[in-house]
Amino acid sequence: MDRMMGLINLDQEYHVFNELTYFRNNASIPFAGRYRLIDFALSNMTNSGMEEVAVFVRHKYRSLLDHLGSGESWDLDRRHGGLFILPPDWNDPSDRSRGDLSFFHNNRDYFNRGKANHVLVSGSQFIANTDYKEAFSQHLETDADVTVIYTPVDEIRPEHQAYFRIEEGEDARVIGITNDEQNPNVFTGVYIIKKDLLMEIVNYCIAYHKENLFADGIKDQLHELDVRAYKYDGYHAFINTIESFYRENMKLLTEENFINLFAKPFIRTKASSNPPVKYQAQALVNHSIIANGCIVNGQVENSILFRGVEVSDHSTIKNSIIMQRCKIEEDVYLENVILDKDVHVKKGQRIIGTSDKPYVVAKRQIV
Amino acid sequence: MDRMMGLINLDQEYHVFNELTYFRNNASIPFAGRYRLIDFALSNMTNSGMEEVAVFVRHKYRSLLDHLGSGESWDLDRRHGGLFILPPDWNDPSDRSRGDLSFFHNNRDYFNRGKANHVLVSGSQFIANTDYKEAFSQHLETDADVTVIYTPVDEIRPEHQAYFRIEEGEDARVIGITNDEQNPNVFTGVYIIKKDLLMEIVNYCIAYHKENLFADGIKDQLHELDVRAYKYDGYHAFINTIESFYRENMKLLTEENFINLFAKPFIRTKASSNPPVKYQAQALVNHSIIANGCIVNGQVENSILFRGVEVSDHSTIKNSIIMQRCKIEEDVYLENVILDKDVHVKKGQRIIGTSDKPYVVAKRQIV
Amino acid sequence: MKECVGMLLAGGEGKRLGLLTNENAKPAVPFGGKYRIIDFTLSNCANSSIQTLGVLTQYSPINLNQHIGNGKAWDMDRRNGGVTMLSPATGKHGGDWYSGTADAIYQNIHFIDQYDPKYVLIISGDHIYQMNYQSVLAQHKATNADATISVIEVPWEDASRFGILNTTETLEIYEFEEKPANPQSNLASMGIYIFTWETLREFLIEDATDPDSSHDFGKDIIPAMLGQDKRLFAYLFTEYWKDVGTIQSYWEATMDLLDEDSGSPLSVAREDRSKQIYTNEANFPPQYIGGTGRVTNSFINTGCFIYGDVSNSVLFRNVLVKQHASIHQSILHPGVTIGENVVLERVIVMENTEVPDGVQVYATKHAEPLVLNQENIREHFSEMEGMN
Amino acid sequence: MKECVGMLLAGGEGKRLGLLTNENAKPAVPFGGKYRIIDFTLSNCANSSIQTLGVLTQYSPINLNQHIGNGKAWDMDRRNGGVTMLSPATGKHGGDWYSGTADAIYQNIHFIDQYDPKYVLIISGDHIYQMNYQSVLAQHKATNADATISVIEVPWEDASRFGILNTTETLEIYEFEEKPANPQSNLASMGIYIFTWETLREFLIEDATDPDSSHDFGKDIIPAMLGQDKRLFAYLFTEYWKDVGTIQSYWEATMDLLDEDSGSPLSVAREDRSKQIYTNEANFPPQYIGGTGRVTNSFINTGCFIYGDVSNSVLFRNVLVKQHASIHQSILHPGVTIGENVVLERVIVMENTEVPDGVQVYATKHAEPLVLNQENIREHFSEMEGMN
Repeated sequence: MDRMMGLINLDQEYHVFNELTYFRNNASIPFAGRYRLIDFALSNMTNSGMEEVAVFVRHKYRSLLDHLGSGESWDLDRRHGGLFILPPDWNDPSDRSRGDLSFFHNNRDYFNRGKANHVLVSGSQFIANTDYKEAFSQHLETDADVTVIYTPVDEIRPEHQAYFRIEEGEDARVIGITNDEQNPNVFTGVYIIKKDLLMEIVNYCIAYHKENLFADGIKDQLHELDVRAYKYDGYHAFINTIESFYRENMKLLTEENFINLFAKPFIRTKASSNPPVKYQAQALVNHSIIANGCIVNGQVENSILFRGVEVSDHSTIKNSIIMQRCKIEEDVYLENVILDKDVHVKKGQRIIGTSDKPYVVAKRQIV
Repeated sequence: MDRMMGLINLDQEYHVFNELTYFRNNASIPFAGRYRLIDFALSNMTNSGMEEVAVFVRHKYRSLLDHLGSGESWDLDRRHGGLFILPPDWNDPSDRSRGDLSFFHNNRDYFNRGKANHVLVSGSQFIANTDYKEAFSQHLETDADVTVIYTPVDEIRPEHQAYFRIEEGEDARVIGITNDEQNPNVFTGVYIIKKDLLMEIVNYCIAYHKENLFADGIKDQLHELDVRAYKYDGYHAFINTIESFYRENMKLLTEENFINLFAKPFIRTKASSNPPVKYQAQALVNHSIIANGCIVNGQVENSILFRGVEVSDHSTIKNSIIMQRCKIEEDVYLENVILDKDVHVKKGQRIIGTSDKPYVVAKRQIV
Repeated sequence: MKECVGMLLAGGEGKRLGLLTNENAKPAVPFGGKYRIIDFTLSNCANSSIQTLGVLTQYSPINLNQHIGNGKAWDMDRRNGGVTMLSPATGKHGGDWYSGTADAIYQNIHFIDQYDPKYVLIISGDHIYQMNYQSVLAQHKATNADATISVIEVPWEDASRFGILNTTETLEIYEFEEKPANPQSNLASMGIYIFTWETLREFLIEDATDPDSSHDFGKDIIPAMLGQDKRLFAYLFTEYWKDVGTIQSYWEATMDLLDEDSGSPLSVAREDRSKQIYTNEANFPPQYIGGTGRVTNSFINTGCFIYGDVSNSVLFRNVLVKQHASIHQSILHPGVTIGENVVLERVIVMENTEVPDGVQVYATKHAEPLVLNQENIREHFSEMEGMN
Repeated sequence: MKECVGMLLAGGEGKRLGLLTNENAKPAVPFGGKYRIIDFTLSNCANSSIQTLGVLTQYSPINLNQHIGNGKAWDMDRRNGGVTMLSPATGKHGGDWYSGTADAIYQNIHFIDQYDPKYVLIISGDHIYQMNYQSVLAQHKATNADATISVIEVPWEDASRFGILNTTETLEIYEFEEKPANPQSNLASMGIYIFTWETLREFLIEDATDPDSSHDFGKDIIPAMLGQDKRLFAYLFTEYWKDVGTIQSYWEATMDLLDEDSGSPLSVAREDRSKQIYTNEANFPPQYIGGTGRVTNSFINTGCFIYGDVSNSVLFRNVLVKQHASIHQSILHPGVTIGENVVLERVIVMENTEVPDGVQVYATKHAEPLVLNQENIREHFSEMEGMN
């Protein structure tokens, strides 16, 4: 029986998040009121029926460990398969591998052990609510070595720069994987590959001192392999900068986008035990996404409040993203602002950023 | 209500295990047929009613992560409290802490959050089946700042060298923590400390550029603190060298020792789904500890077989430790040997070590 | 051995809750925007470190079983102990319906014995309150009591509607009176007991053989204990406590949640982490408040979309309130859809009900709040049509 | 939506297992050194990715409930689906005892419907075998069948003791005969069915209204389907399969485990990871074989201490065999203690029994093996005393 396992490779993800990644890796960045970026990749995998998911982590993954726990929230707390967090292991004296190859090298047993014969590889920065079953069917029908998933973008923006572009020929064959900035067919970083082939490519890359599995082992070997393309054209976002992070959060305040991303099957995240949102007498909330545990007694417009935020009376929050457990005292005015977790804004403060460049406050500050 | 949490600090543990720790840290070394060293510290904590245990890990902890999983085997898969693996986190630009202090520094929130007001700190190399409730009662009754647990040893051996010795005065007061090699009162590495005080000592150590919480913050501050001693005199072992590892395994083949260490409440370990041991027609087994999943058709004397070992007919195993899934073909003779996991011994081999220095084969070798 | 085993009586049918208990056992009725009634008692157990709990049901209600599951939400998925559902059928060849509260415990003596506890806590699953049972246990031990009964002071004029305990100044109980005409005390039993198991066990066995007994704690076991000079003490509870046995009290308890001075659980939980309320968490997206939404003095749960006016109300998950709708002093259960121009006041709308555009339903101030479901909404609608 | 929901009939009392089922439901009887009989079927489900399973019991046996728990051992602790215990009392106000296998499924139509499955797998919990139900399902789909019944070839001379399916060469079933006097086929039904749910659902509803029906799959549903020209196929199973319905067959199936050529599950599981057997793991120390122990041709579980002679036997956890004892062709359940100089042959000793020093109990070669528990051991002992 053909089965896929998931692999979320967080090594070598390109990101410019400044304050937001001082203490966490990019996969753990909060998004859309109650999620972390990794929830999308992970939920898409489990919603596609995968029962086994590995995550390659290198740096700053303590908050990620805490978020993922036993994998229970994604139904991945299994005796067989389930969720495996694979940190690097530098202690093999015979290890010559580099870059993300060292993860594969050090976890070879893990890959050999599982039941799946195909691997779906993903990063954490392509955000969508999608089901990979259809892509997998195409992968099996065409008997492709590799099926890369791309999405056509309406407008080429800076966050797309980091991604390869896909040139598709007949029968979905990939005839080019390029850095052509004019090509709107952006590779999502998601691809399906035969597991045996993956391990072969790993061996090749290590033998030839390569550092990047996809770039060196697949892109540069394109003509040796049967690589096909699968087009995803649903709602999506690429998030790898503060600007794209802010813009994509704001886009969700349009109902249509919100409903597109949060259709069933739902994206799953770690459960919390927050009570429902409490709106008090002075609350005036419009066009906003509010997570449980908030207490709102001020004006909130076109903004996102994460879990447990308190907004006191006579305060106004506009076009802003307020992360977990921030406390906004009375008479505060915030516009085009991102507050990371646990920020405390004192009475009477005014903070105004621009819509291109929001003002960011790192976590646990008192301002 | 007074509560203890557990902390297993694997940083700075002294060990000389050679082959056995190429690919794992010392806490993950297999012991007594189905356990890993860390199972003893962890089970003693949960058997004492602790509901929250943190583990500081620095290197080679992948196999430890795999072993501990969600903590379920120790009933530590809890929403509140439970098991936390705390790897180091090197990314705080303001971090001036060194040695094991950096773990405390980086996980300050974690310690502040929990419900416990006392912390029991332990390593993984003191092996016993004990209940810390009595030591905790003494700690509370004497209102001590710190209660150190020591054990008197019959014979001072090389493995005791790495441990401080305790000099006890009146009312269980500790009047000296020394390196006096003639003192048989060996510190077990286990102590109970008030949580608030622990965090104060952490601050002090970091401020003064210290590297070792116990040596710098407690031993050297002995006269500033109310430190008491608690004597444990049950069955125990200190394991930090191949020699002590071998000797302590062999000691368990004496029924009395086996029963002392494996009395109720049992030491818990990760569950596996191995079938019962299968003894075949030619089996001749005496004075041995055999774990489930083994298939035995040869002679096994005074030895320990871990899970899933196969011993073929006309083979003899004497005074040896054979770890998980080793395969011993026909006509093999092993004496005073340690085989790490997955070793395959071919037909007709003879390997003989000495009782002082067993012959060790690293994992996955074919010999 | 476990020091204290909990036994939660969750068998109440809750007939006085009318439609709300038509499809649901009373403890499983939704309450407080995301909880079920029994969550408050289960959370008390979690917050009191009661980790071995038998839940007694009169039958084996599938939604209650599924809600509690393995008890993980309350950290009761323990290797030894944890939560066990005990229906009368859990015997070798099935058993009899429990004939009273004491009989329910009697029929599960073997369950309790396997943990060899020193104490047994007996509670029920249909009250809204936050109590640390360890405090009761501490008093029970300190007084060396055979039984400790939690009590609450009720207004003197209401005392004759309760089971009243007459005590000495040290709170030692010398008499129990069920609904006394002339109450001598206003300390009403809350139905929360701690017994020393050895003593209770004897009384249960004796009571079981008495053909005249109704096998009830209040009516039979407590009087019998008093008759034999056992030590019984009252534990005085002074915080928020509410029985949600009727539509009116269910609605009032919900309105209490919105009043931050009422001391009701959600406000307390916010201030005090040791009093949090836990439930089996669903996984819905956060709520979306549209451009035309207006929400004040309300609790709103995940998955809601609000385009209308909501005030002094509690909305469970996945509720849609369309434009120009106005919801006041109402409770909307999960999955409710409110059409445009709907007006509701003092109304409880049951799970998954669709309220069509333009429907207006009010309960007047002193009347019992109205309960709407998909069936009776049509009646209200056609009545209204008739009126116009 | 789930493609296939499993329904496991675990209600058998197992009367022919005598003492073994006195305190235990048949599926919960210990088997194979560390398992219970039902583990083999549950492991088949785990190995076949059947992750939504209803377990139907006639009552709600507490040891079976505790053994299965939340299904974690078989990876069935799933958020959506997983394992659900279904006793007849799982209705609004309890229900009737199931009157037949088909009635048991009929009474749980709502349970199945909530997963909206295309297929339903019906199995029972009292056979020892390893089958991948996905292979049956694959054949079911390939033949576009309404029902697929697993069959095993039995010796022709035994065929009249079974439910026999008469098929065409393509294994399409045209007739079902319960214990035919003159069998036309030796394909016996194993009681393992896959049905297309939509079809089965109709037949169940129709059957439920038939006052003359015994509500049994073999006797009623299958003949009714054949009568209406539905497509029914046999799935031919050729591996190890054993009914453990009697003491004799229970003992034989145990002895099969020791015979590596019998194809019985434990040997197969060792070679093939996809056929492992899972159970709720206990946490005992490894076994200790003393200086005087001698063990051959046996399975021994954790926690045992062996100082005597053990051959051709299966020992469950925590068994102590003292010096000079001799155990042959016997089965010792958990916690058994065998005294010095005890001799047992062809004996089954039940949980926690202490066999005093010097007791000798044999069953002769052709007699049914003897079952010992703490009560009847005394009789054997005093008989023996009388003999000396």
